[in-house]
Amino acid sequence: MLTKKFDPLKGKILEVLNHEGKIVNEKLEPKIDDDKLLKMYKSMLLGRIADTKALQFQRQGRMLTYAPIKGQEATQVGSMAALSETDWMVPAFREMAGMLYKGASLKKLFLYWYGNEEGNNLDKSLKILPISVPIASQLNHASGIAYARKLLKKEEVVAGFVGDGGTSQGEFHEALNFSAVFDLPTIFIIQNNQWAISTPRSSQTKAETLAHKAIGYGMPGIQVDGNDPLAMYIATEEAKKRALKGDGPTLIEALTYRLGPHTTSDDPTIYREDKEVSYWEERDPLKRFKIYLENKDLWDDKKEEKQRKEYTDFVTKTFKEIEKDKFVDLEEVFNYTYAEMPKDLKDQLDDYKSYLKEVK
Amino acid sequence: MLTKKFDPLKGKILEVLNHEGKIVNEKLEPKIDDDKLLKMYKSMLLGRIADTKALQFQRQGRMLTYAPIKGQEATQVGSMAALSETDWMVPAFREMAGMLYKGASLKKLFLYWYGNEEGNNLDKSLKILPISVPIASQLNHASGIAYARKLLKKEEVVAGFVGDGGTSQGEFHEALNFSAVFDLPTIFIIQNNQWAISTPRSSQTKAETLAHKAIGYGMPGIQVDGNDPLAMYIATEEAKKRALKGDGPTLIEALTYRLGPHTTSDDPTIYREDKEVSYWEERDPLKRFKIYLENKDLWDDKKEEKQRKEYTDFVTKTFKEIEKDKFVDLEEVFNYTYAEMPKDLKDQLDDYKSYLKEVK
Amino acid sequence: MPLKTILSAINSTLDQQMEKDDTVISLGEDAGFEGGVFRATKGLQQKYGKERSIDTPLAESAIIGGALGMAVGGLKPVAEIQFSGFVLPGFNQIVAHVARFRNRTRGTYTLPMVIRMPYGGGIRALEHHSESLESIFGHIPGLKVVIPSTPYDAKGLLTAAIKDPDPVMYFEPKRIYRAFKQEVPDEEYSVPIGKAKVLKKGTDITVVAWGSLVRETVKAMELLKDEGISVELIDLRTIKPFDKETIEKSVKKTGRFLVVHEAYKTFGPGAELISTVNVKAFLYLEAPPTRLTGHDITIPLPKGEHHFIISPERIAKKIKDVVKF
Amino acid sequence: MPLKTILSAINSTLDQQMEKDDTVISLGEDAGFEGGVFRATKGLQQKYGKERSIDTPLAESAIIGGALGMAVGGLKPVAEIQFSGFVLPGFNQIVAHVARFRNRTRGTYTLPMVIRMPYGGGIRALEHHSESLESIFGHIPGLKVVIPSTPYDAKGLLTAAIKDPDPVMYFEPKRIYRAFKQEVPDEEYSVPIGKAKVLKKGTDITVVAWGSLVRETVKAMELLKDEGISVELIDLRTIKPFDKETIEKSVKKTGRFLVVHEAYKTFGPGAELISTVNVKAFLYLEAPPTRLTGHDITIPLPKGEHHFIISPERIAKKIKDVVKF
Ligand SMILES: Cc1ncc(C[n+]2csc(CCOP(=O)(O)OP(=O)(O)O)c2C)c(N)n1
Ligand SMILES: Cc1ncc(C[n+]2csc(CCOP(=O)(O)OP(=O)(O)O)c2C)c(N)n1
Ligand SMILES: [Mg+2]
Ligand SMILES: [Mg+2]
Repeated sequence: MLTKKFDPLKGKILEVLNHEGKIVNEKLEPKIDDDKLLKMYKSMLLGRIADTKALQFQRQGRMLTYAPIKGQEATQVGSMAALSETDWMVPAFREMAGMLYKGASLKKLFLYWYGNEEGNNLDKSLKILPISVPIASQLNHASGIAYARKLLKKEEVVAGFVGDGGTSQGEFHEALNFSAVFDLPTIFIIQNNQWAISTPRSSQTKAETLAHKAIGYGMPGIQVDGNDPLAMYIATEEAKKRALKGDGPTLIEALTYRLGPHTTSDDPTIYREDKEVSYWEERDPLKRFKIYLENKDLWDDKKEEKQRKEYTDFVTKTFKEIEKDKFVDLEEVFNYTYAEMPKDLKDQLDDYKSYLKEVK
Repeated sequence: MLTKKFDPLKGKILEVLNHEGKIVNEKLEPKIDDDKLLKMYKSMLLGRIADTKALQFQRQGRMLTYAPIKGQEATQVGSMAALSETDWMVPAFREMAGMLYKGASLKKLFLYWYGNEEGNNLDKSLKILPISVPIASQLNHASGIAYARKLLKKEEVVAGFVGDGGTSQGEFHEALNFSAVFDLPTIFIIQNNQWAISTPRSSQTKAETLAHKAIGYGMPGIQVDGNDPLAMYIATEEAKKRALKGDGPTLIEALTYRLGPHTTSDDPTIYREDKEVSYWEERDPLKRFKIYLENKDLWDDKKEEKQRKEYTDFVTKTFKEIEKDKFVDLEEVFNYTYAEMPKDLKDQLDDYKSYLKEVK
Repeated sequence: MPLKTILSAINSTLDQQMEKDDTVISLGEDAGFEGGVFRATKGLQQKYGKERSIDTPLAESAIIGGALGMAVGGLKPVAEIQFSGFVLPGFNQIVAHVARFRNRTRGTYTLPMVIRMPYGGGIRALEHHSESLESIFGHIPGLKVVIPSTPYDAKGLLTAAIKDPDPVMYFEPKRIYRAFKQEVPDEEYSVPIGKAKVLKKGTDITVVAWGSLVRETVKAMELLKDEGISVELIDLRTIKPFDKETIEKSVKKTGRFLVVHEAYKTFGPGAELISTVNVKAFLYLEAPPTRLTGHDITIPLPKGEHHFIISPERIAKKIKDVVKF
Repeated sequence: MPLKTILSAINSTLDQQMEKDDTVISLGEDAGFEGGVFRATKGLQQKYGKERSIDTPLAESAIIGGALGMAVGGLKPVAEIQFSGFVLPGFNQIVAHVARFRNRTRGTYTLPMVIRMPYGGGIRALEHHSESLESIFGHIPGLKVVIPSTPYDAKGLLTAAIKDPDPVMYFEPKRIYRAFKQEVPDEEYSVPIGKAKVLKKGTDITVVAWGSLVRETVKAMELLKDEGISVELIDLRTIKPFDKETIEKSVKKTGRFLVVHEAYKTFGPGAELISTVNVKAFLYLEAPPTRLTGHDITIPLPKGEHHFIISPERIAKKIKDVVKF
């Protein structure tokens, strides 16, 4: 068992593909078919390009707040690739690449960052929950879904995401405990990107690693190189197996880094040093995965260039489309409060409509 | 260090005085002077007698809900005895014996169970916070006090109590993390009495022990025989030393048992077996402590009998006094909402007074 | 028809719904094996198993957030909070998520779930066991809030709440849990959410109450029976969305309005009802719409609780005052 | 006198209070080193050290419960919650403890503490960054709730809040954090908690607003300047306990009342003000006391927020409607 072999109490970290693109642990290299490997890489690349463009658009004042994912693509895609279509993803708010891998449309995802609830209206069959802003609260939803699917005898697992900062919240604790108590098929993935806005991981908790926290819930925990998509893949794969066997949840701490700002309204130069950023830039998940694919003859610079151009065009086109979609209809903002609009709310809507008519 | 020597990860439990009254670990026997030993025993005894009487009174319909402490006296008194007068106690609601040791008046404590806020109005110099009903929330107060006293350069520690059930709450998590992050002089004491109302410890968490939870906060944790006052004493003493050195909080899991019902409205026979209760009755903290004192020639049956009678009279007298004190004045229930009563609230009070006058 | 208390009506309704629909489940602290501290869920675990009548860890956010996830995952969870004072640690889940999931996802994810809890004072309880926080939840868009005052309505509203496609907060007036019995049909029926009930017709004053205060108001009317005041008594039953039409119709007839509640006065439920009456029947008002409420003080412990709890005498006096205005 | 925005007035007030009183401290997520996401606490850590300008872990219960403990331990903590939507995980601490400690201990333990947070919509923010929950806190006995609408009051109310022996919730209208500057004296001064301010005298209608809507109402009055309507504008400033006398006096003069708020309508703050006006000035009313409020829907994301946010035009129209009733 990986969680035994890479015991966080012994200071072990699971790595397969190192930052130079070399397999450092051959026995652990997963057998992923070529199509899937390419899909993984492409999702990471699309995520990266969308991220870059989003920041540009935002700087031009054309988009609202956006939470960049740059640097965290492997954590997200590596884990999601280990799941099936029937499995669930319960995101926080910085999981775009994982959502793309799981099939979310780029347009929807960015409709959200453009300030439209429609962006959360992902096709139900994708089994991706909406973005959750209140830190760590989504993990209780992950437990609940896992409970329901298990009771309904579905062979499904639920992956819940949270940040390093999120591990300080009470809801983190309650959710992990709940899942563990009922042996639920949940996989908790901490994207430890080292920062919670301006607060470094070291100020968040004295725990030696975030994986150590698993011990308090009697569940296995493991620290994984989160910039290594293969390590994330096998850690998640094992967690999934355990979950489906009825052996309960797993806590995966993915060591990664947020290369960009917290959100587009954040200036990270205030609180962190360039050399930290460059250290992690060398550990870029895309770089190493590209080398891996090249070594497998699945990828090359030409393909890369072509794909980048294609995605850049696609992203630009998508953003421009979104920009056209100007405002949300008045009815839309009232319609989804309840299945059926109560009379009083209908009256409020009608009042407001008559006001609009009058002032026109 | 005890927390190293009795590592919960290795299945170790700190014991000094076993249930037969024998010292099982001579090196660890604390040097407590005779007066203090007697004070400890007497507090336990007073607690036990008050507890017994309270249940009687309640059964006669003369008292409201009351949360019995029977069986948990050593956990409370052993730990409080290791602290100084200047240290703080932040109780949950089942710590009567500890509060008595620290100087709270029996009358005040039971005024509370008779339904009078005045029961929480303990002399400020005692440094005992009021009873806290919302499970685990008081632990954040413990952290805050510890923060303040440290900043104000006071050489004081804060002991925060919580039950085994309370470890599932988010606030448990947040408080421990907060104290650990700032190296606060806090001591967290879990009274693991095996049950949270009808919910057994095993349904509360999959953690191997509750002391394991310390690891998630990077603080030392230890499992202690909570029915052994000497073990509780030395564990707390060490935690206090560590706290005052600036080395931060400690988590003590006291293994004990609630011999009585959860509260006087609870019927434990519904959910637990007699033989479990008898197992723990053999491990009664008073029994073993009495033997220990007898072996030291500090106590004997005659003293016991005399003391029991004295306390029984004292408790009965106190309860009867409390019963005389009938209802709370109208002003009292309004007066403490703010330092100064806002005009509107004054109007509400006056209105109500005129109503009372009119109907008289 | 069997006679039931509010408590036994709740218990048998849960039983009936769990029997009829495998996706209905119950969860809460001590709510499984022992059937809850009030025994509202008694026998369910024995009948439907541990998986459908769940003893949870002691963690309200996990209960409510977990119930949300269960609803997303295809169940219809009925979560029990031990006392309404202990819903507070789960407040974030209710306000930030439960109330919003439908709107957040434009209807993709909906939450058929119920959060049940005993509420209100008058049972000589410890701190945090007596609060009436209905207006706080009523303020949050996306929630529905119901409060039965009779065994019949307890069943009908709970059935409606479980079948409702949206989350419903179901407050139980624990003071009258076992106060009286009423005939409750065995067959399934719903009391519609959003509809008040005129308990007694009258012409001089409209009095609105809910929960245990309905009973206290009936007692007040007894006290007034020789005074020649004709009271129209409305049991609000649903706090959000509440039934403006029934109130409007009544006040237009009586010209006088009194709302009685135990919740704190300021920014409390009565203020909303009064404001509504103002809009709907201003020109019909013969006296200022009035409220009789809990004082703006923390509800006292038992030795002072009588200063807070609203007696039939006070209600009677207030009715007279308003009629004489 | 220096010109300050609301934000800079808050910042310099914290600085002044921390300078004058060693027991005043500030804590919150990202509130130390970087000075908070809005920079309200900028420079404090650099000046007073990490121990007095604290970066906390990401945990609101710990921040608020911790602040309570600090107050018990002899400090005067000023806790920052990053956005009012994120106070919810700390709701239990506020309602179950902060509001009650004085009463629970019959005055032995008192809590001189402030909980600050930016609130309100209109800044094109993400979900949970725009709520207006003032009436929920106003409903809880033991809390005080203040909202400044100008830099001058921002300083005066914050000073008063820090010096108050009881806990004060201090809501900051972030939409106008930097909207305009005003002369703010350097010396220490307090604006009394519980006192509203008549911003403009008038005779036809009393309009009450607070926070960013004061400014919007002033704009509305501009729009109305040729209509011959004399508006009396009151900035409420304190939500709990609010200033009934000033409102009463005004409504007795004008006979008409409008309250404008962004908080949700039902069980919202306006209902309370209307009910108060009813009691205090019923016989003087020439039109039903009226409210213009946020709709009972979750405040929309930016692409729909304009349907929710209350414009000066809507306020102007409503004023006309009430005056013409
Ligand atoms: C309950 C709550 N408190 C505060 C915030 C404001 N906030 C948004 S993101 C964030 C930091 C999150 O850090 P982390 O969990 O490490 O995730 P990351 O942003 O690094 O992905 C904070 C404090 C929030 N969204 N929810
Ligand atoms: C937040 C909250 N939820 C529920 C309760 C109701 N309640 C009172 S005591 C208790 C069990 C506590 O168990 P534990 O922490 O083990 O303490 P013990 O009673 O055993 O001393 C519960 C659920 C409460 N007081 N507070
Ligand atoms: Mg982070
Ligand atoms: Mg216990």
